[in-house]
Parts: sequence; C-alpha cells; structure tokens
Amino acid sequence: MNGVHDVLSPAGPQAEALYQLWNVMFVACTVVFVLTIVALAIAVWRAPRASERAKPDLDLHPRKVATLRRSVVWGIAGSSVLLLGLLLASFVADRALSALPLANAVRIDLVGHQFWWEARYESHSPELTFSTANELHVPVGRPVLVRLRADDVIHSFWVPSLSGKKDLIPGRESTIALRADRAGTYRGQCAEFCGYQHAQMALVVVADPPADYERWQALQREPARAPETAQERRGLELVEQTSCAMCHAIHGTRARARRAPDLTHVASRGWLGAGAVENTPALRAEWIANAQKFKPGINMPPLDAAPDDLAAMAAYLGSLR
Amino acid sequence: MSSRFLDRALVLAVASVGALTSSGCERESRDFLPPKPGAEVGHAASAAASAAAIANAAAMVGRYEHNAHAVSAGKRLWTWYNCSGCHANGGGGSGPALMDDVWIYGGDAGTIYLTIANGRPNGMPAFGSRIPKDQIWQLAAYVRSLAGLASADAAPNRDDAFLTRTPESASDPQKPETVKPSVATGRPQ
Amino acid sequence: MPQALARALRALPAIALAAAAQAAPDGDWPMAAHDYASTRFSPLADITAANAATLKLAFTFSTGVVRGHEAAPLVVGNTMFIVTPYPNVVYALDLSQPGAPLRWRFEPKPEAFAQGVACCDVVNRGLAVDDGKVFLNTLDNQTIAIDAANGKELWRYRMGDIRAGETRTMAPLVVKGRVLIGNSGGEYGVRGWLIALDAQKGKELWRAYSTGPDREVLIGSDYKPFYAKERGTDLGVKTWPADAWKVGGGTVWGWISYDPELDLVYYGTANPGPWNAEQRPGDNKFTSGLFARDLATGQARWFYQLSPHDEFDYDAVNENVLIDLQVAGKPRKVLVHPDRNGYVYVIDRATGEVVSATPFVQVNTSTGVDLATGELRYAPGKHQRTGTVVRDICPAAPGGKDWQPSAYSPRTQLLYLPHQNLCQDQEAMQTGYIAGTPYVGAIVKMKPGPGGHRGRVTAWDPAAAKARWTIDEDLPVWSGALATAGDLVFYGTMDGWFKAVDAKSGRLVWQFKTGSGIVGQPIAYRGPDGKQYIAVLSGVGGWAGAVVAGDLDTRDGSAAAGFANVMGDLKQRTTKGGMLYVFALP
Amino acid sequence: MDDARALPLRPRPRRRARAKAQASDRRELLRDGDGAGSRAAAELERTWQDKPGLRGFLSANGHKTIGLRFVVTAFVFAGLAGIMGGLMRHQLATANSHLVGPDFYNQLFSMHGTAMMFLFAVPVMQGFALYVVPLMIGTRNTAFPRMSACAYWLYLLGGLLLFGAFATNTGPDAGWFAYVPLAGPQYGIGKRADFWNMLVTYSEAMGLMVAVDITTTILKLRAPGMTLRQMPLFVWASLVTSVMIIFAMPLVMLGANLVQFDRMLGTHFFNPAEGGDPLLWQHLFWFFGHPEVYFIFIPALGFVSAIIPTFARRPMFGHDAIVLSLITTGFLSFGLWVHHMFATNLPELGKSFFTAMSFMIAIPTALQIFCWIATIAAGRLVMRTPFLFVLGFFFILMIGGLTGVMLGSVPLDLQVHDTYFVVAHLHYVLIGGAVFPLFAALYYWFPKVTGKMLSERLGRWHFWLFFIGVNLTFFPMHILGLHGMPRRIYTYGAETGWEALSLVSAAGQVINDLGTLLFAINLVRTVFFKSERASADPWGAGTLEWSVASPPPKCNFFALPVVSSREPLWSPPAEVTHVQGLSAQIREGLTTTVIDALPDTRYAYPAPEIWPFVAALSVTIWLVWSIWSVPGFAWGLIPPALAFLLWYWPNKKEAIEELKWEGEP
Repeated sequence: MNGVHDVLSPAGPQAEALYQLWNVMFVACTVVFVLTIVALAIAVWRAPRASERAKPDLDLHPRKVATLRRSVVWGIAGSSVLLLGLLLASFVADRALSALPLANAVRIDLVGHQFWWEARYESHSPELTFSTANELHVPVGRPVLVRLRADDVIHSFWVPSLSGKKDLIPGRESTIALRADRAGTYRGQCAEFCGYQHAQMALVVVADPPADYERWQALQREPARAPETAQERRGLELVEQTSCAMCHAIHGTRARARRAPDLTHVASRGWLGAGAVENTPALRAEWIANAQKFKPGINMPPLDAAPDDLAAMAAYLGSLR
Repeated sequence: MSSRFLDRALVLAVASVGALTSSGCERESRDFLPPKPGAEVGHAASAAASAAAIANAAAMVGRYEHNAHAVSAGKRLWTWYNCSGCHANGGGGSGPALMDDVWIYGGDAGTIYLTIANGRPNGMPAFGSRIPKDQIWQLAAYVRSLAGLASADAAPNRDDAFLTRTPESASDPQKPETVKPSVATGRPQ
Repeated sequence: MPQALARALRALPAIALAAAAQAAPDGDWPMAAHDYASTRFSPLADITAANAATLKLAFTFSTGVVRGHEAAPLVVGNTMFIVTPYPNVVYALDLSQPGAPLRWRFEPKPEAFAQGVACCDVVNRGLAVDDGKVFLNTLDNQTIAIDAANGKELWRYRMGDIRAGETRTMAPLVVKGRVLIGNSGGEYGVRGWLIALDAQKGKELWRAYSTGPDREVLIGSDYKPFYAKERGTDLGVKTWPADAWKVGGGTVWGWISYDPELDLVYYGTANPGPWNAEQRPGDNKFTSGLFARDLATGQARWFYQLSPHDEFDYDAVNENVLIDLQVAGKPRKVLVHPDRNGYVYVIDRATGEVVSATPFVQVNTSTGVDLATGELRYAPGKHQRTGTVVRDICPAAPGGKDWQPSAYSPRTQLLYLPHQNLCQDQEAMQTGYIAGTPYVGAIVKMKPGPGGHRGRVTAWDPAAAKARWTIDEDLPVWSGALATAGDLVFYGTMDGWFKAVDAKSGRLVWQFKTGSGIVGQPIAYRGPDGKQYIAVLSGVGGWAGAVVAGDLDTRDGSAAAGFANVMGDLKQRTTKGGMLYVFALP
Repeated sequence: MDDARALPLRPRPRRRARAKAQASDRRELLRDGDGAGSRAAAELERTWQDKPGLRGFLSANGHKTIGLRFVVTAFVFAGLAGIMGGLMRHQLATANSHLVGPDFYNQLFSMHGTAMMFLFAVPVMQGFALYVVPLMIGTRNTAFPRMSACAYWLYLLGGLLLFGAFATNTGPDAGWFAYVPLAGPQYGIGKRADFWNMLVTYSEAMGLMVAVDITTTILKLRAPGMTLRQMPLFVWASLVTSVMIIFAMPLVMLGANLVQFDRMLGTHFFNPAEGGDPLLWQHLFWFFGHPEVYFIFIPALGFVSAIIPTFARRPMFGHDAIVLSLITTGFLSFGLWVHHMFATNLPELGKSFFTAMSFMIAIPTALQIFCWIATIAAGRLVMRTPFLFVLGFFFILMIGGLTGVMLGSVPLDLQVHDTYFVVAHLHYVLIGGAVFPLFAALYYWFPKVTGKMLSERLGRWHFWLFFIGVNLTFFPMHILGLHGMPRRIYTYGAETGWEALSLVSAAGQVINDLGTLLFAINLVRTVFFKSERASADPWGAGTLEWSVASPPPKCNFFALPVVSSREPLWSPPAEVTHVQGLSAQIREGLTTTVIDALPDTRYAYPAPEIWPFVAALSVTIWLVWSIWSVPGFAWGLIPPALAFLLWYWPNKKEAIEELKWEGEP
C-alpha cells in the first residue's frame, strides 16, 4: 500500500503540531548532546595521562574544586531549565492536538480485526450508512471523528502524516479526531503487536477534494453492479453459493456476512488484504485462490475450487467498481 | 555413586525432552495451509465418501484434535458460521446438545465431518459446498472438544466473552455412545 | 346451576361485547381464541367456584408426539379437533361416543428438515374451523384445508423457504371466507408477512409484508396512523441500513383479532433481526408494532410501533383483546394488548391512539411511554453495544408475557394474564447473515426476576390499569388462560398442574396433576350430553420447555437462547409427554 | 597486613548453654587474624572450601561461586538471545524476505526480549553484585548464601525450560510484555503463554531472593568503620537496585500468575466482558517494567562510578551527590510507568503527570554524568580498555537518554510509540547504559576473578568494533521509526521504502557480531592459554577487593579488614587495620551496625547444603505440573513444601558446633 508514510511530512494540523514539537525536541537534545560530549572531549583531551602505578592524588586544590562544583551546578541548572522548557512545549503541543474544531465532522466507526480494518461511515439517516475496509476516503479540510473499537486483540490506529496513534482496546471505546489539509494518499499501519500478520495490517487515508469525496461516497452507497458477462454471472453465483458468502457481504446480492471486508466496491480499492497484495486482475485471482501464500496466518482459507471457477469469481469481483 | 546418578539423570532428561518435543510439536504447530489435496475426502454424499471420511479421521486426529491452532480455529468458525445459533455453546437449542454423551449419528471425527458436509435430515443444513474441507475438519475437532473428547492441552480455554459454561479444556470427557434417534430425541424416524 | 344466574348472564351483552361472529352456539369453541375479539371467555357457567372441587377426569387421548403441545383443542358440533406439534397430525374425536373415539386423523407429513429451523421448539398453536372446513398450518410452511366431516384434504397452499429458516407455527384465523396466516423465523432473518387466502380454493388474495417499500407493506391512501412518528413514505426502507430490511424479521407468528363493525384485522409484528441492535441503526419500521388492516384489501389503516429499534427481542405478536371500556366517562372501542416489553397497552382500535400503557412486571429497559407522541423512552444504561455485557435486563427476551394468550371475563372485567417473571444478562456480538443459519448476534443468560419466582398469573383491570390480584408460580406460566361464566379461571403450570382459581379473588379452587408440563390453551365446551367440559393438552415444550423437549444440556447457560440458565431444574420437575385431558362435573 | 594492630574481640557473654559442649571433641580451636601463611589461614581455606564431587557442586554456596555461575549462565543466555537478534535483523534486511515465517519470527522477537531482559540483564548485574560486593565491603560471604544458591538453580532451571520450550516450538509468541488479549486464554493458543508466565515467576523469584541477600549483606556485614558515607559507590548502586527489586518484582509475578489463573482456572481478571480490563495487565506489567530497566541501568552506573576513580587516579568528585542521585533515580523510577501506555485511552491530564515525571528522572542521571566529567577533568587518565568502554558508555547513553526525554512527551510519543524509534532508544539505553559498563566491569574485574589479565590489544579492537557496530545498527532505526516502521513486524513491502536503512542496520549487526566474537576469543585465550598471573591490584585501585590476592582466597580475607576511608588502599592505614578472633573451623563472620558499621555480633554463615538445589527442583515440578493440569496448581505445592521444610529443619550437630564456639572467648 503506497502513500505518504512519514512523521516528518505532516499533512494535517495535528501532524503539523507534532512535527513542530519534534523539531524543538530534536534541536534541544542535539545541543545538549553536543555540549556534553564536547565537555567530555575537552576533559579527556586536557587531562594528563598516567600509568596505573601512579600514586592517586587524594586532595584537590580548593580553587579547582570550586570551578568543578560551579560547572556541575550550572550544568544541572541549565538542564533543569531546558527540561522545563521542553515540558511546556509538550503541554502546548498536547493542547493543540485536542483543540481541533469538530464542526460538521465526518463520523467513521473503525473496528480493528485480526489483520484488517473495518470502516463504517455513519450518517443521519440509517439507510445511507455503508461499510468499507482498509481504505478510508475523507474530504480535505473537514474534520474526521473516528470511533475506535477492537473486536479481538489490541490494535493501534496510526497514520503518521495526519496524527498520532491511538490504541483500539477490547472492552474500551476511544475516539481520535484528525483532518487532512492537503489532498493526497496517506499510509498508516497497525502499531500494536496483534498476532501473525501484524506486519501486513496497513490502511490508507485518501484525502479527496470535497467534490470527489461526495462522488466516492455516492458510489459507495450504491448496491453492487449487476454482472454483465456470462463469466461474471457465473462468478456471482459461485460467490453467493460457496465460501465467500460465509464471511463477506456484497450489497444487492445474497452475500450478507460481516466477518470479513465488505466487497460491494472491492474493485475501487487499490490493494487487497490490508496492503498485502496489489489489486490487479492477476494478483486478485491468486489472492482468492490462496491468500495464505501472501499473508500466512490470516482467517481467509485457501479455496479448493476449480481454476475456471476461480477465474469467474475474480472476474465478477473485478467488476465491482 | 555420582557418575551412575548422572547417567540415569541424563537418560531421563533425554526421554522427557523427547516426549515433550513430539507432543509439543503436534500441539503447537501452526500449519496455515491445508494438507495436500489427496489427504482428505471430497464432500460428495456417496457411501464411498463416507467410508473414506471415517477412515481418514484417524489420520486427521494428530493434525486437528491434538493441535491447539486447529481446535481454536474451529471455535472461531463455530461463532462465525452461526453454529452457536442452533447449538449455543454446546448446550443445544433448536439443534441437539453436543456437550453431552448422546451422539445421534456417532461421535467420531469422520461422522461429524459428514454431518457438517452433507447435513442431516432432521434440520442440519449441508455446508459441504460453502465451507472448505480443512475448516470442516477444524469444526469437527472443536465439536469433539465440546464434549471433552479432544486432547485437554489443545482444547481452548475460556473466551474473552460472556461466560456461559466451563471452558472446553476443563470439561471432563463424556463417554460417547450412539443412541437410536427415536429414543433420544422423541423425534419419530 | 341456578337458573337466575344463567338468565342474568345472558342479559349482560350491553357491557361485554362478545363479538362472536354469526353468534356460534355458545357451547362450541371454533377457533383458538374462542372468538374474533380473542376474549377466550366461555359463556358456560355449569362449573362454578362452588362445585369445581368435584371436577373429575372425563376422558383422555394420547397424541403419540412428545414435543411442546401449545395448541387449543377446538369443538364444533360434537367433534373435537386437536393438532400436535411436528409432524402436525390432526385428530377428530367423536364426542357423542363414550370415551370420544377417533373419527378420523390427517397426517400432512411435513418435511423433516423443518425441525432444525424452528427456533423455539417444533410447536403448533392451533387450528381454525369454519364452514365445515378445518384449517391447519404445518411447520414446513403449508396451510391445508381439510373437510371436517371426513378428514379429506381440500387444498394445500405452500409459501416460504424452509432452507432459509422460515417456518409456520401460528393458529390461522378465518374471517368471512378469508384465511389469515403469518410466518415465523425472525431469528433466521426471515422477512415477516401476513397473507389472506380464499377459504374455498386456497388462492392468495393479498399479502402484507412487515418491512420494505410501502407498496409491499400495503400502505396506501387510507393509511392514517395516529402518531407522527409512523408517518412517512417507504419507512420500511428508510429506517434500516441499506438492504438490512430484506433480512429484518418482523414475522407474524402470534394472534390475530377482527372487529366486524370496523371490518379491521388487528395483529402484531415480531422483533427486528438480528438481536444485536447496533448492526441495524434506525427505528426498523414496521417491526415490534401493531397493524390494523382492512380485511378485504389488506390496506393498512393505522400502525403503532410499540418498541422502535427494539434491542431486547420484544415481539409485539401477543393477543389483542377487543373490548369496550369506559374512558373518561365515554365508552370507547379499545384493544388491550399485554406486550413483551412489559406494558399493558390500551389502544383505541379505531384510530390507534394509545389510551394507557402501564407496566405489569418490573421494567428497567424503558422508563415509560410518552402518550403524546407514543414514543417508548428507553433507559440509557441498557443500550446494546457489540462486545459489552448488559446485565439485569428486566423483563428478559421472552418479555413480561410471551405468546401464552390471556383471557378476558366481561363479568369481572378483568384480563387474566398467565406470564413469566424473568430478567437476563446479554452480550451483543458481531454476526452476519448466512442463509439457513440463525441471525441472532447475542449471547443470553436468563435468571429469575425480582422475588425469585419465575412465573405469575395476574388479574389485570384495564380500566384502572392496575392488577387486582396475582398468583406467584415457581415456574413460568407458559400455558394459555381460560375464563368462564362460572367465574373461574383455568391455567396450567410447567410441572403439570392444571388449576382452576376463583376469577374474583384468585383463590385456588381445584387442581389436577397431568402427566407432563402444560403449555397448551385450555378450552370449555358443551358436550352432546349438555354438560360443560374443560379440555387441555398436556405436553411440555415451547421456548421455556425446550430444555426438556429438546434434551438440552443445562451446563451451558446460553442453551435455548438463554432459557437453560433459568430452567435448570425443569428436567427434575417434568418429563416429555403428549396427552389430551378432558374434565367434567361428576 | 601482618604488622597490623588487631582489634581484639571482647569474649561474647556466655549464653546459658543448654546443650553440654561435647567434651570428647576437644579439637584445638584455631582463630583467624594472623596473615596469609599461618596455620589458621590453611584451616580457613579448608573450612571455606566447596565440597568435592557432584553433591558438593550442587550444594556450594560461596558468594564467589554463585556470582560466577550467574554471570557465566547469563552470558550464555545472552549469546543465544543475541543470535536470535541477528536472525531477526537478517530477516528484515530485505523487503518481503522469506528467511523466517511470521510464527517463528514472533517467537524469535519474544524470546529475544524475554531472554535479554529476564535471563541476561538482571541476573548478570546481580551476579556481579554477588561476587564483588562482599569483597568490596570486607566480608567472607553474603548474609543468606543458601538463598542465593537456590536463586541460581531457579534461574538455571527457568532458563532451560524457556529455551527448551522454544526448541519444541512452544516458545512465547506475544512479545516480552505479553499484552493480555493476545497472550490471554482465547488468543494465546496452546501452552506458549503458559511457559512465559512460568518463566516470569521463576526469574522474579530469583531476583527477589538475590536482592534480599545483597541488601542484608550490605546493611549488616560491612567491615567495621565503613560507615554509610564511606561505602563505595558500586555498593550504593547495588543497595538501591536491590531495594527497588524488592518493591517492583512482586508486581509482575502477581500479574503473570493472574494471567495464568485466567488461562487455566477461567477467572476474569482481564476479560472485559466479565468486568476485567486488558489495561489492568499493562499497569501491572509496566509498574514493574520501568523499574526493571532501572535495575539494569543503576548497577551499570555503579560500575562506571567504580571504574572512573581508578583510571582518573583520584577519588570521585561529588561522591555524596552521586549517592543522592542514585537514590532519587531509584525512587522516581516507580513513578513513570504510564509513559509506556500513552497511546491508550487513559485520561490526557493523567498522562501529562507522567510526562513531567519522565522529564524529572533525567536530572539525577545528568548530575552523575556531570560529576563523572568533572572527575575526569580533575584526574590523570590511564587509557586502558575498561576506561575506553566507559567513554563509549558516555557517548551512547547520552543519545539513548535524550531520545528517552523525547519519548517522555505525550504528544511526541503518539508519533513514535511502538515504532523502530523506540527500538533504537531502548537499545541505545540498554547497550549504551548497561552493556558498555558491563564490558568495562568485565575487563576491570577479570584479573581479580581469574587471576589473568585480558589482552589490551584485543580489548581495544573489541571496543571499536562494538562501538561502530552498535551505532551503525541502531542509529538508522531512529529514522526508520520516523518513517513509520512499526515494531515487531516480520516483513514489509518494498513500497514502504524501509529497505535501505534496514540493510545498513543489518550490516551494523555483522560488525557487532565480529566485535563479540573478538571478545570471546580474548576470553578463551586468556583463561585457557595465558599463563602469567595478575597481581593483587593490577590497576592500582582503591577499594577493598584489590587488597586480597587474585583470584581471592576461598575465605576472601584471612583477617577481616577495618576501614577508615572511602579508598582504604589509597589512604594511609589507620591505627587499627583488621579484626582478629573469628573461628577458622566454622564459617563465621562479623555483623556490624547499619549506620556506623560498629562491630555488633558474630555471625555463623550457613554451611553448604543440597537443600537449595532440591527446593529449586521441587518448585520446577510445581510450576511445570501447574501448566499441564489444573489440580497441578494445588497438588504441585506439596514437593516445594516438603523441600523447604527439610531445608529449614534444625540440624543438631551444627547447633552444637556453633554453641561450642560461642562458649570460648
């Protein structure tokens, strides 16, 4: 899953605040580091050499003791003041995070599963809610309020270019607010160890200009496109009658299970398996045949279906723009 | 004295590590791919298929019933595929209870495989075309652990959910005996 | 029986509207609810509180089936018709002969697969007899008309896919040549409907769905609901997430009443599916509500949703008893509906306005009904959230009173409610619709309600909206009630006691221990010899008795959708059975 | 030592001797105190000699034997865990590599973390303390040698069981922190998490027992005259560490057992559906977790504070300031565990308290660094390998400490928590803060322990390779973390752009391995092939352990020293130099008062027994049995109960022997 995935290139107010805080911290710490190492280097450089048999000098000239004590006291005072400064910078950044205006926010209900993200877009009228997976579209400039819940183990939602991370903990509900100020694709990844495929549990937040976002949202609310070719019809029949319908849902068909990503518009997503494999026709067929090859340990079983059936299914799913 | 003591201790250690290793490997292996296609049985409802299924069950015990990953995958599928709707957590509901010692069609893994794959006349739907074979074996292993027949070490502990019964790993094994349907369930043949 | 009392009785029609159509002879019991007003009141007064103690067994008849016998025996002329749970055998007994020998039997041979998809035991709630024909619903979605004289099948109507979890357990209602039937299977995501068939040839006249677009719910021009919240176009689609209404439940498996003057049919729809309410935001129209429809066309006149966006499986399918009540000085045509959400509703049956809604059990899932808007105010602490456990939900999923029908006595003007007293803990779970498998999404464990007793019989005064007297029973009272002009109320307990109590005070007058738990509906009829007989089917089962009827294992508290946790001792209290008991004065 | 003026001991007031002294056993009673060559010295050597044969080996409880065993076993486990670290680095060197599958990788990183933290870092520090502290404070053995012996056997058996489990594919796979839902009953499949819980119980028991032993030794067995202000800094560091261990380790022991009850007995401590909470585990674990990393860091500070004066040829500048900052660090470390949980949904105000605490704890460490630099500035430097490692320690610890300050800030931690930035930070602090001082201490005390000097040339090669290797391996990880690479991932796609820096890090790992290999060669060559002996005080150091031969005699001191200054060997001897009059026939020592170290009572050290080993074995039986069967929890308690009962059963012969010595003046 490709997209900007970098703490140092923020695209939203929160990531910006954290980036500034990072710069402050980085500069302050580098200065302290350089000063201390230089002090050490000077001390080592100027101190005379001796052998281990040299007699230890037990007492020290009071003037030297005074200068050393003064430098140690100044060192401690300096670092304390510096730490206090960094503490204030940290509090200021923390307040900036929670000060994001939430008027007219897009509400997303994000549920973390073992090894994929379920995103349910809520709306005032229940008929307009829809569900997608692993790829979230958000309008540029509008705040997004994400409600986080875990279905099995602890995960952590983190898109570095937009905001800091927040854990999804079973039995607890937390929310995170973020906003994308520039259009673009921002990559994120689960940041709390959650099992075999913690490594391939990525997600993408695509910030669209408002018009594109409305078009995308309208598309997502449509039921699945009817199959046109015979192969696609055969594919739909297989999807409804074999294993796919046991876990997946495709609006407008008899597949209505919720244990796996909603496939109503799967072809509109760039990647499959939360970033495991690119959504090209060839790779899609391979993924359906045996997902364990790309992402061993996930809950999608390899299908023991005939090759042309697999091709039909891949063709049908490929038609679900 | 010390050298003989040492030899005996050494032999004992090697033996115990051997035992631990073999049971450990069997219980702890995570094989995410199903066995090679020839190893298990098609789900055609023919008599041949049923005989093969039962014969295969013995070979499948090590791979499923004694394997913690397989039994816990079976428990996840038990909830995912809505088996708990009819059979609850083994206590039964519109479907028969599976945690007691009464097995209407037989309690061995092969028969349970066929029950899931081909269904039964009194209301068990056929899932053979909808659930891959490897998962049906996992479900069969979990069903046997409901009555405490799978190995206690591999059986799942309690769920991070609402407690409704003692966990499968702690339930004492029910001696399975097949009872004729009419007496057991009052359902006329 | 003193003649004066009998004459006085007949002089009382002004108050009690016995809306029996074409005034069937008062000795018969032609339909499960005795009459279209669903009063279950028998005008026979031979058996009174004074002589009831001498009641003795007249004859018995074994049905040969051992599941839950929830049906009501019917008597027309001198023939008694009884129907068994699956395989739904119909027996006609000749009452003119001593011992009532079998006249004929009819075996519909329903599909064996149906047993696996009946959520709450393979029950059948009764037949209907009309114009020489017996109408039978079978578990595998067939309605069959049988010639009452010789037991020959006249026609058979099939509707509903057993493989998708749809079954049929309700007692049909026959009104002016129209047979009204509904489906069950809400726990399997079955979309509910009510269908009217032509009694002669079994052709479908009209079909009203409980969810979906207005034209399928038969909502049209003359749909004038009283409350604003029920008005709107295509609410059956708009108040659901996309597509969810297609597997949204709202089945019609309960009781239907009919008011000849208004020519309206009254019935309730079941709860929305799945139980995990978080997966179906919105009011989920037209589930858990009451419909009034025109008999001829099926067009909805009004609808009132009792439990919008129901979260606790409170179906609204219970009986609607049609009576006239003095409200603020003026007599009003009302229906009394004791609902599973714990309230007894008194609703004006012409307009759908809620006159009063008063809890008859301890309710903590809601704080009251706002009579101005008709809105049920839910208690905030009890909302379902996936993955979290909500504890002490009172009343439990079967509600204050489940399907077991109440009886109304115009003499005492009390409604006698046989019901349960249960609470529960519930965890909502993520679930998906897989055709043919239950679509529930909740783990439930029930427990006895406040006071520790699990059942109760309440004599409810609809006018004063409070209970006149109550009898606490240890086990849930899962049988129907029968009120007679002899001021007696009959009901059965789940461990087999068939009891008669004084209608005015609730004092136990007579009881008889039958062979198995009673979940049937008692009736009273006048035999060919002119004597009054009381008949009841004994055979434990139903949702409460599933632990015994299905041989379930009570070590798993969530078995039988939570009932196993509270019925652990039922296996010691009763065994399975299937027997008709008929009593009479010596 | 022989011209010293002896401090004659007042005869002990005669206790009412209940048991009559055995007349027949009138062996002549020999006393210590008259120097190396004397007959008493030979008798002392024979008294303190470990018994021969396997039974002797199993029941030895000399502090030098136990300490050495701890250090050697810890380095063996470190080697194994290091190889696992190497495997992980090579798996991550390239994108989408299939060197190792996800399941095995999860076991690798869990074992690497668990073994390094529980089986290497803490035990090696405690091993050093067991060996060096008694020598430094002038006593013959630790206060409870049998407890430390039992602790070692628990440690060895726990380590063997964990690595045995790993060998049978049952290694823990939920990380060294084993967060609950994943290591809980539903998602922690099989017996893997059980073995982790059991190991934690083992290693914490071991840590507690050694900590109690060291604390008591430091407080009660110091040489007369060594008041608290004259105690060497390393002894102060060991004291602070031990007291911290006593407070922190029971937490995780309790937590691990609660998870074990959840897994085996079906309790609901961490089940959110039945009122438990997964965050309870995180609190329990990190309340122990943060002090845990300070158990590793503070002894390292002790090493540095012991080494710098020797190689700066002058006493430590600001000795009291360093003692106070050691105590402050130990105290503050209990107040900042929530900085590991900033990403959870705990209230924001609460978290910011922990930011303040995390910043505050940096000040005492800064104070120590400034005092060290001041000492170096005022001293005359001997540029030998131990000092080189100390200079390396400064460089790497500073980077680790400063990134730690960055991690302490709540908002910044939301960006870098659980990423490779944290992996870099922890390795900088642990390798810089603990492993560098550890190597310095090894090179420094190696001649004292084995009597042979490690080669300087190989030492310098080892230092430079290790210094470059550590920086090359772990510095790029800071940048990887900022580019969003999460921790504990077994692979990543090529599109993430993390491949280049991961390759650099893998190269650094190779250099690391080379450095460690050179150290191993140096070790083996010196121990087995070098012949010339090292003198008693090859570095001209000032503390007491350099006053005895290398390797030290079995009884450490033929005559217990009396101390009058912080560097006894550097300052002129006071008028009274050693104690005389302790028995040479039984293992006897002198207890002194806590503050001023005035002679208090005679103390009979327990003789070597087999019971500590038997007790450790019985505890193993109980813990393993409790994994396999629920009744095992209860019935398994019988073997340990019996073992400890027999261990504490009073021994008549020993009591009479001691009584005999009490009677004599």
